[in-house]
Amino acid sequence: MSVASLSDLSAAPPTEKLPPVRGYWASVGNRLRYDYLTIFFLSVIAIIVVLAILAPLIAPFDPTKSHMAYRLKPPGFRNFMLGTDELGRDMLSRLLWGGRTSLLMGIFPVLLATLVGGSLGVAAGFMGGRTNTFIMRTMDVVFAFPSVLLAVAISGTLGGGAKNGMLALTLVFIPSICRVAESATTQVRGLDFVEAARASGGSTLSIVRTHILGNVLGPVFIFASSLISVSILLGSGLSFLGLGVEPPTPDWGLMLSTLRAGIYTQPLLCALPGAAIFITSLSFNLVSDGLRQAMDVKA
Amino acid sequence: MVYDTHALAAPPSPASTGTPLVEVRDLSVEFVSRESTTRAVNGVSFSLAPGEVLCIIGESGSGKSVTMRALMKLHPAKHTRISGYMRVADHEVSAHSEREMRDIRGSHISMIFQEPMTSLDPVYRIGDQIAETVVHHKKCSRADGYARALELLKLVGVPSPERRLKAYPHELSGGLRQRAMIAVALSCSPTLLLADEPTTALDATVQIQVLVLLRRLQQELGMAVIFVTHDLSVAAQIADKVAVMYAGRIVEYGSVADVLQHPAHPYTQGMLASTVSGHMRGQIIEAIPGSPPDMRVRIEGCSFVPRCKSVKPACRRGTPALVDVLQGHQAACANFV
Amino acid sequence: MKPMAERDFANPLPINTADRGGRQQPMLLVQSLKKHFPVKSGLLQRQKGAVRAVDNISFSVLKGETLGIVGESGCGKSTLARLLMHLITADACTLVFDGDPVSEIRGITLRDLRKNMQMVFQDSYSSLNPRLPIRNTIAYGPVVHGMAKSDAERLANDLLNRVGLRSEIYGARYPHELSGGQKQRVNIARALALTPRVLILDEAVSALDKSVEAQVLNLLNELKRDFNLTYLFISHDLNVVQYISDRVLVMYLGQVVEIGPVEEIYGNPRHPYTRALLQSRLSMNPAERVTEPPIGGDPPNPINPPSGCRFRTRCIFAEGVCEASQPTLDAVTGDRHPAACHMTDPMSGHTKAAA
Amino acid sequence: MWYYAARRILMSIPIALGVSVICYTLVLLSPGDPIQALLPPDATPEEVAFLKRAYGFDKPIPVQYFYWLMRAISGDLGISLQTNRPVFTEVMGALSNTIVISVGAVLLAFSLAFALGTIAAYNAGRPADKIATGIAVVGVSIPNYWLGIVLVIIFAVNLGLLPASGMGTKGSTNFDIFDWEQARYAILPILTMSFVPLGIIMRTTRSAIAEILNQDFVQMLRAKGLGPLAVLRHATRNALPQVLTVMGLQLGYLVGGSILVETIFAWPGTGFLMSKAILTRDVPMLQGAILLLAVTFVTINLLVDLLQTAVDPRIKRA
Repeated sequence: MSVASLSDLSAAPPTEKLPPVRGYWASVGNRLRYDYLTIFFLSVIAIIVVLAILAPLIAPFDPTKSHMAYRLKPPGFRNFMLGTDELGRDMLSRLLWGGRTSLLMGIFPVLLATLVGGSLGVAAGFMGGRTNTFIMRTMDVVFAFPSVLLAVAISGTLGGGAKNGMLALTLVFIPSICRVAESATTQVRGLDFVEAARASGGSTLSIVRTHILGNVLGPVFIFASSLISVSILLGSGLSFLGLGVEPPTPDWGLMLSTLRAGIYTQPLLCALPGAAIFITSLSFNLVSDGLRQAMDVKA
Repeated sequence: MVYDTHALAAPPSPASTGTPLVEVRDLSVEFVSRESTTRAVNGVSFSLAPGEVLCIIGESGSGKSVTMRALMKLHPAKHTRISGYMRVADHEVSAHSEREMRDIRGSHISMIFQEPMTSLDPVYRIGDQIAETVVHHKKCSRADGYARALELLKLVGVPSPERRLKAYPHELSGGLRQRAMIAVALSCSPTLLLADEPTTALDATVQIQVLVLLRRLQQELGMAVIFVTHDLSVAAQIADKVAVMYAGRIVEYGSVADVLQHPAHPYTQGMLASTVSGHMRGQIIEAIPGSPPDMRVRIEGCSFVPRCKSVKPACRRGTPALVDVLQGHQAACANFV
Repeated sequence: MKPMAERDFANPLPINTADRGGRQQPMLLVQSLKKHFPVKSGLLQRQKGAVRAVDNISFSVLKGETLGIVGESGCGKSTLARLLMHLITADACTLVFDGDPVSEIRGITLRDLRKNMQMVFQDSYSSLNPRLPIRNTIAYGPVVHGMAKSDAERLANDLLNRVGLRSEIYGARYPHELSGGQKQRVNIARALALTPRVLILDEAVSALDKSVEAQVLNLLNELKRDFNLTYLFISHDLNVVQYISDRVLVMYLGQVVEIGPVEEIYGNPRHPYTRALLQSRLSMNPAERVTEPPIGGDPPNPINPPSGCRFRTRCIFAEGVCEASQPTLDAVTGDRHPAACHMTDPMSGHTKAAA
Repeated sequence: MWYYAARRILMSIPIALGVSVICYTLVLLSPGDPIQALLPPDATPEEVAFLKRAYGFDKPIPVQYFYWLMRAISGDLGISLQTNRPVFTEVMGALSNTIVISVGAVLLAFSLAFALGTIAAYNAGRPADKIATGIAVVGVSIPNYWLGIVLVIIFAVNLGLLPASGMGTKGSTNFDIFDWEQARYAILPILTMSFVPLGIIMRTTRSAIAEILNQDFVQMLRAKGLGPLAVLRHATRNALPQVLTVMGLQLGYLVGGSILVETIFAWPGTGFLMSKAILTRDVPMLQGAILLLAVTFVTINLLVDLLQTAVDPRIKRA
């Protein structure tokens, strides 16, 4: 028995072939590799981002320079590949430059809100009790405003401008991210491995860092990625109402609003910025869905 | 404790007519996904006389539940490949369409599950869930369905049945829920009852109540039962015949007394040896080493080889077939060929 | 069946030998442990009752023994484990660890208690962190207690080897790549990493297949001897408890109904509930079939349990006295096999009370 | 259950109070002196001081808030700077118009989304599912202020079938949705508004039903011999509470967030009102509209929660 003992104990026979070790993120990446739809839209986003970054280099005209003689011209008119707007500015250049503001309005508020809302949510979820009640009830109050209304209310009273607009969007997203983080944390906190870590004498901070964050970041990340598209829509909506970016800075929402006057003469021009918003928002949505599916690995 | 030593000698029943009620030949079930193919059941054959109780014993992943669900064609058609011949009474299940199966399920063949909490619809009353089945199969009125439901709750020994008819599943205790599920299954007097570990989730004192109830109902109603379990002592309590499954195959088959008291296959012997009892105190249990094989990998030869203590060269050559060890007691092991 | 063999190891792991009170000093002394979970309802969420999960429990655990704790679901055995580990706070309790009162000014601190007492959870999807390689999971405890990371990882490797998982193959793996039995070995290794003297095993083998359960039980027996451990073994499986325990404690609805040496409990049960529980075990012999269930009904809801003896609603011997007064466990002092039943107390007034 | 309902109603009071605090704070933070708006530019310091006292602006802020809250509860939300009429009457008048198109949009979206979501869940992974989820993702990705414009271009400008904007000659005071001449004006706004809730309700329905179809009791239902329709009946009944919650939220979002669509269609609802108030910096009007809309949103959520307790037997805590 003494010789055979170790092999008896061994949970796996030595002949067994084991698949390679693969961590969670590696297996997510592996699943994404075969999701062609997500890869396609991920590359669409990449192209939009690159175009927006390179706008100063590739835009054929100054986006704010008016050509008063050529107002509301159709695509392909002279050198204006996509036509001109109501002040005779080059549509293509404005679309390229507008992408910068729209993407910024889409991504920055979500990032900031994830940081703030995520930390609040993890804190509320892990501490529980009074801290939880205080944080979550405060969030409920902010949550009691429909998101469009809250964004309009904040930037409407504070006054327009890109900065106030982004601040408004950040405040709009904090409560929902906080809720997601809180519920994920509360769920993880009750699991046996967290109990085991507490039984090992781990401090709060060390447990959160080693055991909670890794399990909470996933759901928060998925949720936040789905908000980018909402943020783009809302941000452009604010500009559309005159509450976001101020003219003459090019922005898709603002372009849509000013081109509305021309729908009877050049309906296609008005469709362009809207289509840009739509495609960007759709791509972010589909990539977020793809991520959600890839990250839904049963452990 | 009262022992009924006559229970074993009991059911000669219609079995003497010769034709078995259930016949399964060479059943295989594979689950196909993009990444892999899981060969859950590999060529299972057995038959069952009317009024007989067959226990399929095996550990998790041995294919015992899959076999049973295949008999009812409950697996989602999209990812499942089923081959082989299955017949229950005069219904050739293997040839039936989904629509034809719907008439058989719940009437000729019915099934009870392991978890009564999750197996009953949480937002419908117990009475509705029983009556629904009766109305569906017997095409009777809802009032008749409810009358039958009340009758059934009495039959399965639910106290104050009138009140329980109106209860939601979460308002009942675990034992009562399991009784309610049995009532659903018996509502159309099936000739074959499939039971998937129906007592595993219950407490010991409740488990025995349900086992005694099931055996009483089986004898009173003359049903045949296929009972899936991982617990050898549950099988000892209820089975006439026993089939031991390992890695998707039946490795031993015979009467309950033969298999449990004179196990032939090394796996069955190992299972019995590793089942703990009090008089082993202070001794090392003769555990089967290792763990069951990964069903996604095709194995050459006997799939028990990596864990077996008596391996011969022949074991690695081909899959052993079930052969008679004694009259009516078969084992699939190269040692008996 | 082979006798237990003596073995020596390639990796001698540290054994905690910090014995303070000597052999006779109980390892763990639990007095009047109580935990009620409030049940709130109504308009203002006033407390309307309580789940009496653990209701005034006292017992001791001797050095080097295995104390088995049995009972049905909802009897409070898992709450008991978490209370002992101080994972939930008790309403009332005196806990003495090897002569040192816990969490008092002059006693042993909670941190030290947790170093000396560890817990193995039931194997479930939640017992291991899915985002952490198992080596890091095992090394976590020692690192928290100040061990250098590289030393902790070496220790984790040694422990993995010791529980039968080759560290070079399994160390870097994630829990979802392991089978149930392998995960449970990791859970055990994690508990051992702090070189505890007491292990609380909460349904540690219940979710495993029989053949794997046997392997883990063997492992537990070996580890107990090699690391000089004391076990609290919580399970609903009477056979397993009988196999592994030296003494057994039977719980019903948050209370201890009987406690005693294993042969006494199994050979000569004194409480009707223990008898019913033992009779509910199924025989492996098909010729011995039970025709009459030993008791009927489910265990009652632990919210507002029955008055007097909690078992009386299911007990065939229940009389007026059982409803009127609650039997106590220490009816006969100095008894090494007490039972909380009026029938065991000659003074109780129960007609069947032993004279 | 009644206790639960009463508790739920009590719980919404602090939320409503919190909402009022936020509304009040927003105005405090807004640039410019509120007094300035009420005064002629050449007012003397005495006149300024008099008005400050008259409006209570000399008191500490919590006291001012308390006065304001008391006035708000009694329905006094101040006077619009633009129209010189009470804000309360203006907003309430507009609210009914908003509710007409919001309810229309939610009913349209809900019936379509629930059906599509159920079909998608039942055919998970098949083409029907992919088409339905495709529609849903387009619904949530499309900027509805742009969709509105596109619909106007198609149906009003090119085809001339429907009016492009406004509410018709009879105006906003007594709008009758059952009169075709008037209902025509509501069609494009309702259609535009229904896209987002369509996508969201459908996603929720699909995931809720798909999850339920994976549960054990569905195996049991199939083992009882029930056909797909009966199984789906059980599944939808189980999914209903969850879907109702989302539907209620969407209705609230539409009532509160109709500003973009109403601006495009010049539909005289609360959103249009707010849009005008923003342009003219009519702060009392903006504040009053925000407060009333948020309170409406809280009320709708409350009603939906109460409805949920009625349809879900599992919520029965005494």
